[in-house]
Formats: sequence, C-alpha cells, structure tokens
Amino acid sequence: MAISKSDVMLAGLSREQLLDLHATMLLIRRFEEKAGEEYTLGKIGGFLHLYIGQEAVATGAIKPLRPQDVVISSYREHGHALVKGSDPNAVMAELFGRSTGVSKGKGGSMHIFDDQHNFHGGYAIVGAQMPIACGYGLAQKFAGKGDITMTFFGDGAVDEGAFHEAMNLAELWSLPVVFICENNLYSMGNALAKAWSVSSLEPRAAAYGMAYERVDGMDVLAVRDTAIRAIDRARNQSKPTLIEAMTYRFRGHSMADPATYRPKDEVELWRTQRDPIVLFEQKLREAGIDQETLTKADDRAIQIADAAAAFADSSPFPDLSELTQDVMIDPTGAIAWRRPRK
Amino acid sequence: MAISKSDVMLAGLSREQLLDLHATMLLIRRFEEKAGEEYTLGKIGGFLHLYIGQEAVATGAIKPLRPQDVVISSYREHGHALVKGSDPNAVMAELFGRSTGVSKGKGGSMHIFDDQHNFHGGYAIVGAQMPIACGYGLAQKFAGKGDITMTFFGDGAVDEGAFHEAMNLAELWSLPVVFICENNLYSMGNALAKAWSVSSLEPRAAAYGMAYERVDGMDVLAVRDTAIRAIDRARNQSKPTLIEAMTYRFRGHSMADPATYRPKDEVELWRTQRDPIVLFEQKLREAGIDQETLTKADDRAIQIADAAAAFADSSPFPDLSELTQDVMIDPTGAIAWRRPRK
Amino acid sequence: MRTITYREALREAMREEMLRDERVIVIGEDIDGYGGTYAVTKGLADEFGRERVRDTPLAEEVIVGAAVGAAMAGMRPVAELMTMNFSLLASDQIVNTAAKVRYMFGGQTHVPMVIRMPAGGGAQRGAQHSQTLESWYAHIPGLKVVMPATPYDAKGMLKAAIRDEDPVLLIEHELLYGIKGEVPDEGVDFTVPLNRGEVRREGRDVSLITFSRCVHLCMQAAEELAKEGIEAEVVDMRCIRPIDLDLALDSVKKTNRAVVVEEGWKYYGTGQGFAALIYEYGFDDLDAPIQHVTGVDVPAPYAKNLEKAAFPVRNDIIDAVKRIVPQRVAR
Amino acid sequence: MRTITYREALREAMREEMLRDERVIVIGEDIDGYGGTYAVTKGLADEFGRERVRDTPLAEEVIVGAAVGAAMAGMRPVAELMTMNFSLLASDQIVNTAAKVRYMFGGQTHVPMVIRMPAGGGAQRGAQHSQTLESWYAHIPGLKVVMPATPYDAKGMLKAAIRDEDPVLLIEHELLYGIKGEVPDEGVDFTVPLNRGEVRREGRDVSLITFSRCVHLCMQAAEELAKEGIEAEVVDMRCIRPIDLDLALDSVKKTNRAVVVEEGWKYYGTGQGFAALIYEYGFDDLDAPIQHVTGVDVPAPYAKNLEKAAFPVRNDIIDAVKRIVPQRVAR
Ligand SMILES: Cc1ncc(C[n+]2csc(CCOP(=O)(O)OP(=O)(O)O)c2C)c(N)n1
Ligand SMILES: Cc1ncc(C[n+]2csc(CCOP(=O)(O)OP(=O)(O)O)c2C)c(N)n1
Ligand SMILES: [Mg+2]
Ligand SMILES: [Mg+2]
Repeated sequence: MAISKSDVMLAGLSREQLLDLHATMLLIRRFEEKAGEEYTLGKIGGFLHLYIGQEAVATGAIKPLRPQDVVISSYREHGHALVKGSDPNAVMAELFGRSTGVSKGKGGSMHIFDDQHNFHGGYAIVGAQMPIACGYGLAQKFAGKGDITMTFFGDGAVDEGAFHEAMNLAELWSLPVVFICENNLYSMGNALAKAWSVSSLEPRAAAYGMAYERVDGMDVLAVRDTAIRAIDRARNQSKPTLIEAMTYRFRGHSMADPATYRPKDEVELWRTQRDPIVLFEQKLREAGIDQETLTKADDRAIQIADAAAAFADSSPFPDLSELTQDVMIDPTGAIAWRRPRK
Repeated sequence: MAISKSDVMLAGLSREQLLDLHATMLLIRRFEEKAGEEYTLGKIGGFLHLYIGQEAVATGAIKPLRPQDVVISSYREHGHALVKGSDPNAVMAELFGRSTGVSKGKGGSMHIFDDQHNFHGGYAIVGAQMPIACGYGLAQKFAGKGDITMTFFGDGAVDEGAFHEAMNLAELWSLPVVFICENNLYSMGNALAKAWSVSSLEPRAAAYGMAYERVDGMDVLAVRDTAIRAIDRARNQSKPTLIEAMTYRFRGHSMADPATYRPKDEVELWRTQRDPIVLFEQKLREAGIDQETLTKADDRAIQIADAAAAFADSSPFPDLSELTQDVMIDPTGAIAWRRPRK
Repeated sequence: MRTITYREALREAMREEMLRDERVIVIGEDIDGYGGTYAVTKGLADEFGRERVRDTPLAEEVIVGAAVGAAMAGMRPVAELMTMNFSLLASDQIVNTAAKVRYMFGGQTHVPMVIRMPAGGGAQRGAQHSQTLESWYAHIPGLKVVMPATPYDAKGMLKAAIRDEDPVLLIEHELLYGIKGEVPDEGVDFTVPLNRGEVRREGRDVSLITFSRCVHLCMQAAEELAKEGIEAEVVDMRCIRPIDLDLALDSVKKTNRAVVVEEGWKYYGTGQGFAALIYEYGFDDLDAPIQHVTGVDVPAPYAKNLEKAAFPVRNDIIDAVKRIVPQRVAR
Repeated sequence: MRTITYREALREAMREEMLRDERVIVIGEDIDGYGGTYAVTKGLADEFGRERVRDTPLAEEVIVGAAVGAAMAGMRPVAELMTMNFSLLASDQIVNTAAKVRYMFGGQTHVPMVIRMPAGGGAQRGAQHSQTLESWYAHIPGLKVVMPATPYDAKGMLKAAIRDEDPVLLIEHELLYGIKGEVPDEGVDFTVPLNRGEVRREGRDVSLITFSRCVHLCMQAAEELAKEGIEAEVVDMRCIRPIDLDLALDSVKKTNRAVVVEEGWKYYGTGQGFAALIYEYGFDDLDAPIQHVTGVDVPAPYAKNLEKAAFPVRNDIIDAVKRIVPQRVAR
C-alpha cells in the first residue's frame, strides 16, 4: 500500500503541493499539542479530543476538495477544520471559549463550525453526523452544481444505527457523499474486536452495494489518492463511497483519558514506526527535499499554534448577552413569549 | 428450491407431521380470514394486519422449536402465536379486546403475548423486537439450558437502525437467536427497490459475519429445513442466523389498506401460482394423501376459526378496574403516590 | 371560504408552498406509494415529481437527520413521520441536532425544517401507537411545537411552518383528519402565526385551556354547560412552544377559574406546564385551584371500553368545571 | 458508617447486588476496558468476569433493548448509558418497550431492569452533553425515575432499583461523582425506597423543593439565608416518578411558601410538574406564588462565563426566596 519513491514524482504532485501537505499535517500536530498544553493549564475546558496521529487522514482527504464542498465531522474535528481552511486563531479561540472563536465560543472543542470555509460541524453524538451529511448531499444534488459532502467518523460510530440508516439512504438515493471512517482501532477504551462482529468495513459497505476502499491512513498520499477517486465518484456520478482509513490516535481518547487500555508496545510501535508526519518526511527527503525546508515548516507550524493560543488567550469572553442569542432566528420563538402589552 | 416427490418421503417427515404442517397453515389461513370478516363487522378495532399468504414461514420455522424456546414477532403475529401453541380462542378474543384474550384484551391484534407457550410478543414499533430478542438470547445463554429465541420481522424493518445494532451484537456475543426476515417485497406501500440499496439480505448478513440462508417462504418444507439448521446452530453452537424467507402477503398491509400500489398481475400471480397451502396440498396429493383428508383438515380449521370468533364474541369486555392494573408490579409505582395518611 | 377537511387543508398547504418555493421538498415513509398513511400527501408526487416528494426507507433517524442537513444546506424539507410514536427513534436528531445547531455553532446556521406527525389515541391502536408527546419536544429550547385543531389552522400553520426559518414540529391528530371546517379559497394566501393561540368561544365563568383535538371536546362541554348557565371560555393554545401565555392569562383574569384539558398523560406534561405558568403569572387572579383533565396515567389499553375510559370525554370536562364553578340557577 | 464518594457508593451497590444475586449483570459502553466513563464500574469485570460485566459496541438502542429483553427473560440487567444525552437513541426502547410491555401484555411479563446514566451540565461539555431530561421519562407511566443527591442515597437507591421488579432509571449527576458522604459499613444491607423523598434541613419560612445536584445548592443557600434569619426547609424530592407528593405538601403546609429548584429547562419540565401538583393539592396553603429557579432556556453554551450564567447558582435561590419571604430583622 505504501507509495514508493518510484511513484511518478510522489503521486505526480508538485513540490508546492507536497510541501503544502506536509505543512498542513504539521499545523495540525502542533496545533493539537498546543491545545493539549492549554487544556492542562486550564485554559480549555470540557472535553478535548486530540487528533494527533491521524493527521494524514484529514489532510489527504480534504485537500483535494473544492472550497464549496462541505466537510462534516465528529467531536475530534479540529484537524478537519484546519485543513478545510479555518483560521487557527479562530479555532483555538473556540477551544478557549472566547468571542473570537469560530462558533463565537458557544460551541467549544466539539462544535467547531465555519460557514465561510464550508466546514459544517463538529457533532458530539457519535454517528449523528452521517444522517446530517445525507441531507447535505441531497441538497447538493438538488442544487446540481457538483458540490459534494465529505463526512468523518470513527470506528465506534459504525455500530450505531445511524451509520446503517445513512449508508442505505446514501446509496439508495445516490447521494454525493464521501464517508470516511477513521479506524483508529479503539472507541474510547473499547478495542475493535469487542465492538465489530467483523474485522473490516468491506463487507459493511457491500451490505449497501456501496463503493469501498481501505487505505493506509498514515500515508497522506495514499489517502489523497483514494479520496480523489471517491470525490470524483461523488462529483461526477453522484455516488457515495465508504473509505476506511487505518490509523491510530497517539494520545488518549480525550485529555481526561489516561489510556491505560492499550498495550504499551502497541502504542510505541505506532508512534515510532507509523507516525504519518515522520513517514512523509522520509519520503520527501528521499525525493530530494532538504531537511532545512522541513524544519522551517515545523517552526512555522509551531509559530502558528503559539500565535493561535496567544490570540485566544487575549480574546474576550463572549458578552453575557450572547447567552440568549442564536437560539432561533425568530426572537419570539426562543422563550415563553409574552405579547407586547398595550 | 422446490422439493420434488423424489425427496426422501417429503423431507423424511411422517404422515402425521406432514398433516400437522398442513393443518397449521390452514388454521392460520382460516383464522385470519375470520378475523378479517370480524374486523369488517366492527368486532375488531384498531389495526389488523393479516398473515394470509405467509403461512408457510411461521409454520415451517416455528414447528421445529421446543416449547421452551421463545418466539418474538411484530404486529403481524397472530400466525406465529398460533403455531407456537396459543389457543385460537384466546388469540381471537385478544383481537376482540375481551378479558379472555391472551393479553387480557389490553394489547389487541398487535400485542399478542402468551407466556404459557413462550410466545413473547407482539411489537408494533418496526424493528424494535430485534434488540429485545438479543436480550432473550443473552438470558438463555446465561441459563445454559440450550433454549433459543426466534424472531420475525419484515423487509421494511431491515432498514431501521435497530436491525443493524442487533445483528452486530448477536454475532459479536454469539447469541442463540434465529432472525427471520419475512421478505414480502413491500413495507406498507413501499416496494423493496425503494427501500433497500441492495436486493438481497445476503450481503447484509455478511456485514456481520452472520450465517445466512435464503429460502422459498412459500414452501413450508424448505422453510422447515432451513429453520432446523439455524435452530441447531443456535442451540448447539450458540450462534445466530439470518434467514430471508421470500414470501408475499395476499392482502393489504392492514385492513385499512386497499393495496392499490401493487400491480394486479403481480398479486394474481402470487395468489394463484404461489399459494403456500395450495402448493403444499399438491405435494401431499402427489405423495398419496387423499383429497378428503385435506378437505377435512380445512373444515376443521374453519370450525376452529368460527368457534374462536364465537368464543371471543361471547366473552366479556375487561372489567373497568383493569384500566389501572398491570402498569407496574409495585402498586405505588404506577401513579403519583400519596403516603397513607395517619 | 370553502369547507374542506383537515387532511385536505394540510395537503393544500404543502402544495401551495411547493408551488411558491422550489426549495420545499417532502420526504417520509410511504408518502407517495401509499399516498401517506393518512392520505395527507396524496397526489403530491404526481404533481411535483419523485425528486421533490420522496418515499424513504423505514429509518426515522436518517429521515429526520437528512431533513435537518438539507435544511442547513438551504432546502425547506417537510418530513412526515408516520406517527409521533416513531419520532422517538429520531428524537436525538430532533433534540441534539435540529434544536441545537444554530446555538452551538454561534448563529452560523439554522434549520428551516418542518416535521409533520400525527399523535393521539382513541382509535384502539394500543399502547405503542396512541401517544401524544408534545411536552417532550416543547421542553427543548430551539424548537417550535404547534398543534392545530381546525382545518383553517392546519393549513395556515403548516404554511407558516414551512416559511419559518426555525425547526417546527407540527403535530396533527389522527382523529382530526376527517373533520371539516372553513378555509380561505385556494389561491388566497394566508398563514396563522406560530406564537398565538385563539379564543374559540367567549365565556365569563371558567377558562378551558386546551389544544388539538381536545378543543372540540371543550366546545361540546361548553355547549352543555351553557344549558346550565355556566359560560365557559374555550382557549385554544395551539402553540405549545412558544406559548401564547398572555392569551391564557387574559382569559383567567376574566374568569378567575381554569380547567386545563389535554389527552396526554398528566405528570410532567403540557397541561402541568400551562398550569404552572398560569399560577406563576396569574396567581392573584385565581379563585380556585386549576383543575386538570387528562388521559389516565397508564399505557393506552386496546379494549374498546378500557380505551374509552383512558381518554378524556366531554363529561370529564363538565365535572371538572363544576368542581370549581359555583352552581348557579339557570336563567 | 464510613465516608465514601458517590462514585464508590454506586460501585458498591452493584457489587453487593451482584454478589447477592447471580441474575444481576452489568452492560454498557466502556464499563470494563475504560472502567466506565466516570469510573463507576471499575473493577467489576475483574471481580465478576466478562460474562456478567459486558462492554458493548456503541449502540444505545440495542443496549437498552437487550437489557429489556434480558429482564423479561429473567435476568436483572443494569445498563449504563454513558450520559443521559445518549438515552435519546434508546428512548424508543425505554418508552415503547420497557414502560409498556407489562401493561400491553396483560401483566404476563415485567421488566426488572435498571438504566444508570449521568445527566447535567456545569463542566463545559457544551450543548449536546449537558442535558438533564428526567421529566421526559417521568412523564411516562410504567417507569420509575430517581435521582439521588448523596452517596447514601446513591447506594441505597441503586440497590433498591436492582431489586425492584419494575424498570428504574437511576439518573446520576456528572458533578456529584466525587462528593463524599456517610454510608453504612460494607456488609450492612440497606436500601432507600424508590418512592420517598427526604427533608434535608428543616425550616419554617420557605420550602426549597429540589433534587439531585441542586440539593447541595439549596443547602448552601439555606445556610446563607439563615444568617439573615430566614429558615429554609430543603426538600430533596429524590424520586421523580413516583413522586412523594405528600412530603412536599407537608412542607408547604408548614412554610406556606415554595421555591422549586432544578438545573434543567423550565418549560414542561420537572419543576413545573412539582409546582402544578403543589398548587393542585396545596393551593390554600400557599401565601405566594411558587418561585422557580431553573437553567436558562437555551442550549448549554460552552464558554465558561456563559455556562455559569446558564445554570442556577446559590444566589439565584436566595433571590427567589427573598421575592416571596417577607424580610425580617435578623435576630
Ligand atoms: C451516541 C453516543 N454514545 C456515546 C458517546 C460517548 N463517546 C464519545 S466519543 C466515543 C468513542 C467513539 O469512538 P470512535 O467512533 O471510534 O471515534 P474516535 O474517538 O476513535 O475518533 C464515545 C463512546 C457519544 N458521544 N455519543
Ligand atoms: C418505527 C416504525 N415506523 C413506522 C411504522 C409504521 N409501520 C407499521 S408496519 C410498517 C411496514 C413494515 O413493513 P415490513 O417490515 O416489510 O413488514 P410487513 O408489514 O411487510 O410484514 C410501517 C411502516 C412503525 N410501526 N414503526
Ligand atoms: Mg476510534
Ligand atoms: Mg414487508
């Protein structure tokens, strides 16, 4: 599955494109590390689910999308938003719960939404994003502009009824939706074997007659290749695809999780042998890109992450009037309504 | 799929066994016809879903069960209860909403339950019986007596999230449950092609790694054969099976349904060419059973059905005190509880 | 004005809005092949095509979830759930998605979606098919919940709901589809606001605070009571969320007595919500405790006689009124 | 007596009941591998084995449905839902199966099952993870719904729930797991009845009617008020269904004033149910309208300052009390 040096110039990508993929993965990594730190410092509250280890999936899959395409994800979504174009400052500020956050500080880590970049959430009920993605796909089909929706979810989400209902509808109605399961082998502390009665999603896709590809989620180029095929199928044939990206989260489920349920060597193996950034850098070096360029990119990522935290920390908390804003568009709808008294 | 005369004496069954299958199918047919009449006369209210056309499925599948095994079904369940041993009088009285009904008249046509014969309902939320059946299977597994659960549902139920969650759990936990989908090609007015993204349940079973068999649901001996294999798998290996029984309902979805959505010739074809009772009688005659025996069995079925209706009609309505009985076992739990005043 | 059924009124509302706005689509189980379980959507697929009027698989969670997503993406979906009982399978999408996305995403999106569904008992449909759970959804900020009692309101409120920018649950009643009432001529555009109730009958002695099918029961009870000289005011609350509280308060200010009438279960339900609010804001106007007529606190029984005893009837209302209105000599 | 945490109390309850009755099993998401999201079930799998303590896939509908079926088939399942927010995915099985089978099958079966789940907000978990929806389930005949506020109650009520023959929803609170309190020594068998509340503090001036975490807020408020000479009685209702109505009525008879305190949403919620019942049966005992302290009627915001403003705090209770209790000179 790995793409060797002999591949047409690393999947035919230009140096710029390659470095962009690299920089994007690094941005996520450094952003997430910073977020983790800030959580420990008490700057971020609630749940914080880091994406460290899975960077190649969001990067490889989302980069080939057009700006008008929609991305919908779970609570582990900072990475997806960043790849889709969201401003790191605004994402970090959201984690801090500040008024400058993408969701005005009202959503938090699990509810990033960025209308401008068509990153449409940030859902924290496992599996719930898949039916919603179907609705987006349906609307896009009606609009007829060739826009598509890509939705991300975990291996645990696959067991929810929502997955089943959404898969069936997407195939039945030929919706332009790319479903990407980020199979990181665990749903919280539950290992795959205690959750799935089968060991791959291939038969699950077949259950709906849906196109399926399994891809090494630690190989950003492989993910990109696979995504391009699925995007094309959605855009040009209005057909869904289920992609199973094999990956691993290097940290606990959330910051609250000491993650004792995974064998130490397993974690070590993935971290040391399968780090998507390390693997990609190796390839880039082999393709002749010098270490300095790579290091610079990392410095830049660290800078952005630090700046984002500084921006967030210096941003104001939402005004208290925000508490009752945005419940509904109709201002008489939000509360027990009282008629204006004459 | 048809079983020819040359089969080992019709699947190796004795004359008594064959006639029992025949009588059982006829009982369902005549019982349901009678129920339909009584509904038209206003003796039965609410929804009434007749099983006419599908008799071979319940008969073939349930007959090989032991009394201790549990059967759980949907709202189209009179037939299953009758095969499991329920008294036609008590079932008909339930349809009439009388105190002599199996469920004391409180359940009605959709909520037949007969503890004595381990017919455990009668559920009217499409798909909901499958998770429940998993629970029964789990309890049976704990009990370790080799009892099993068999559950029936329609082709429409397969698209509900409950199906997916139950299949996965049953296989994952190796539960002794036989899942039987009675694929009658329609869920209410919706034809299969407008509901399923695939055309068979085979890939859906494979999605869970579950054993699967498709069977001609109009051939009672074929159903029986298939069921025996599945029952054996459940009883002796504690493993679930998904059986897809191809069948057809000769009437509308419920008595309220004029069933205009099905092509006339399609209905005609099934009724005239694929009637499970006619087909079985043909075989029985070929095997040397005389017409008189068959006619007598039919007379007997008609008698039972008529007697059941007469019994039901002469039974009293539940006492009004029943209204607040049976909500809970704890009498202080049922209502806003008031402390006994000193 | 013409006289049409509640069913026809709903159908006309969808038809007119589909003609007016091509973003309006209708999805649900058997809305085409079967013409809708209660024949509300009959003919729509033929007129508007099977792209805009879509039969779905039996899968309530994705029906509602897809409607929410389509609404967020710019459509105006009307989702039909066969009955409110099945909305439980979609309650997560209703509560955790439809009601919350606007707020939790800081106002960047909204959900102009309608869910239509019949509720209620009284047709021997048994325990799992006779529920009316509007108080569940009316408990949730971010939703609108309305329950029209007449063909006029059915049409006007459904049209308003489809045009509304927020998610609206329009709850019908299985026993109202056949009732007839006056509705403006076709082509006369009108809507009924989703935040106002209506006094159906004026009266000075007691306020009957009610909604949906019970409005009709209350009207009958009021007629009977009038014969005995008791003039009941019938207040059709119609909107459960938001609630037209002042309508109820004004009525109680006049009558000083109230009976809340609903067919659902009593405890933690709609009527207790109404009562608590009337007490909270109209405590001094009340001369007697509010009486409460509700369905009996048990799962709906099937048997005809039990079911009849399980749901409120006209005389329950009359009895409740007489408990708090001083008997007068008929004039 | 010893002092243990609410979390430990719950764990002990399960442990003791599993020792006592081999029909008791525990199922849920991550109750083994992860030791429970809130570490309540930690160690149970090691002690009782992975047959009786079962991690499930993420599939709330089948978790609850299977628990119901297993209960009907003779087991005593305790199902853990990670939080109450996810119970919506299982609400059909709770409402249409667990609550109804006994009735609709004419008393032939019953459902001795417990669903444990934490609810509530206050930890910046955001809109989809901060809900407390007990009034939904307490609306439904056929269920018991209880919400312990102390380690003693947590243990005693969970033990009672496991022994109960009917389906019980035991709703915990995310912010209570760490609190400590006195609980009888291990081995001392005790239960707390599922139909009685408890007066936590006596007082003559006003009744604070509350439950779950708000009991503690009310105790704090009462301490403060006492400094000003106002003696508040804190009534921990504890059981939402069935409700120990007489406990509330007796208190109000004494104080003639009540404030209902809850963290959930106001409209059509638990507190409105309490209030409506107190008015209905204690109308003449009330000298002022019941005040209502609740969460603000919006989805839970994430930002710390907004979240703080969204849920009740001690001072909200104090303010509400002062609105109806005549100020006295401190003695
Ligand atoms: C319906 C529902 N059930 C349970 C949870 C609690 N929960 C949050 S994340 C999670 C694990 C999900 O695992 P997976 O889908 O594999 O995604 P990952 O976290 O590995 O990215 C669980 C159980 C939830 N949020 N929603
Ligand atoms: C969850 C749910 N959705 C919808 C319905 C309404 N309904 C009752 S039966 C039925 C059709 C079911 O079709 P199928 O599963 O094929 O069974 P069949 O009636 O053909 O035996 C529908 C939609 C229901 N009872 N429950
Ligand atoms: Mg995972
Ligand atoms: Mg069918």
